[in-house]
Amino acid sequence: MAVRVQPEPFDLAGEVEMLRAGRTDLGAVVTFTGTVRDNSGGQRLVAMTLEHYPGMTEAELARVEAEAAARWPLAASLIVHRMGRLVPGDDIVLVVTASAHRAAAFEAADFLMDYLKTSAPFWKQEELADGTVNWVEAKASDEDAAGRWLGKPE
Amino acid sequence: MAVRVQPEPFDLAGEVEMLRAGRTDLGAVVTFTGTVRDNSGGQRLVAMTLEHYPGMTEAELARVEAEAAARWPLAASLIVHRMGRLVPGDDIVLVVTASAHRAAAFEAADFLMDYLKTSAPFWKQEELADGTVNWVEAKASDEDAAGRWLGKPE
Amino acid sequence: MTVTLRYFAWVREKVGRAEELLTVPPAVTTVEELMNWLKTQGPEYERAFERAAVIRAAIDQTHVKPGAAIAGAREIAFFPPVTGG
Amino acid sequence: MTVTLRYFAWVREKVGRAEELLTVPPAVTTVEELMNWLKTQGPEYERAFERAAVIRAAIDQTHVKPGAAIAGAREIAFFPPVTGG
Repeated sequence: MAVRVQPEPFDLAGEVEMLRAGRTDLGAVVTFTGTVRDNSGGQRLVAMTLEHYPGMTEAELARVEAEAAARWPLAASLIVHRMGRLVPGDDIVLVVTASAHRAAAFEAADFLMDYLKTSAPFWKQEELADGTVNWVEAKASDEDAAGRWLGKPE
Repeated sequence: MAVRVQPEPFDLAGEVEMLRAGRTDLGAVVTFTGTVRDNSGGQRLVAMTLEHYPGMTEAELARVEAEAAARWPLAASLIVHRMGRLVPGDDIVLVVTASAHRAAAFEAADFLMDYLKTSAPFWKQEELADGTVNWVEAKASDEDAAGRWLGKPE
Repeated sequence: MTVTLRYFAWVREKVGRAEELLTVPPAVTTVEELMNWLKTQGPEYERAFERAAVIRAAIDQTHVKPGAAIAGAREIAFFPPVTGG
Repeated sequence: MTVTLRYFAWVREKVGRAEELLTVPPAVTTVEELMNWLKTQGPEYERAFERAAVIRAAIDQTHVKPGAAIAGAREIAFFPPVTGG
């Protein structure tokens, strides 16, 4: 179980290898990589800058990860979130979950992404091709997605 | 969209890189890696041999992948399944899905794994520590999991 | 009709071969009838198809149900429920 | 009480600073009251907290609701709904 916030790119294969190293009890490893898209509401996106709340971010990510570990039989998990200025095609976030069972790995990764989106203190600012710079508005659909897990018996 | 059956190990990072190469329209990439566990019903597992039906396997995997592409707005997907003798810790199967949207990538990867488990003509034979060699029985839970997707409106 | 039969996993082990070309009598028209007819063709088939209810079939590399017609088939495969992934 | 206030994203831009140490009058006891009081402290706060209903808060790096008591807080943060991931 680990969380990290960093401006540097992350290495998917390296992270997964470290998490799996020497283990033969894992049956399923799920990774989610969120990346910067070149399009924002029909406008061409030039760059995206991620601001965060140092200290609180790590605490929230760790809390969300602990919650997932309590709900599912996870053998290991990892959250890496980037900050700073990113361009289309760059990675933003990596979530890795490993379990003996496939359903647990899938559901926990999905859960981590939903909660990360609604509770981790990150804010995205977009630079569009027409020169506009604006803060991304939170999506109601993210709140709805996170709501799926409320009171779910596990 | 691609499917492959091979005895060789696959390279998670290389596969994901190839699938993402030059693309800036992807927002979400999900990978599922299924691996050989060291345990089978409480017994220590020494090795697992995967037999398959050449030709039909590729056709089934391609059919399952096309079905996923019809249900979700997938930008790209990949299925790689290994065959032959594998030991604990070895990879068995890789599913990668990429989409502009996170829910599509997650759901499609989950769907691909469920259908792959119930329709791709692979059979696992286990060698246990006590010398027993037996064919793995299909799990009712896999049929149930695949049943989740029946008639799902998308 | 003459058709290639293929066997996988424990069906293959029990039949004792992976593949064979067989001539099936005209009265045998479905997958289920083919399994029942095979059972009469020797002790190895009898053993292999003893638990016929759990055996799955494919015609020309497509999954089919026991009631499927075998007319026109080039290749018919019998195997246990799949366990890949 | 004296407390560190931190602002993020457009709240930070509108207030014009990321962090400050402020002395809050004793009558101000909740996060909501603190936002209302801040609005009276100058045009930059008035602008920043104009849409107070959409602003989220954290006390000592934990999300809180508008009704949360601020007594004992070392650090209170105000920010728009989060958009990470």
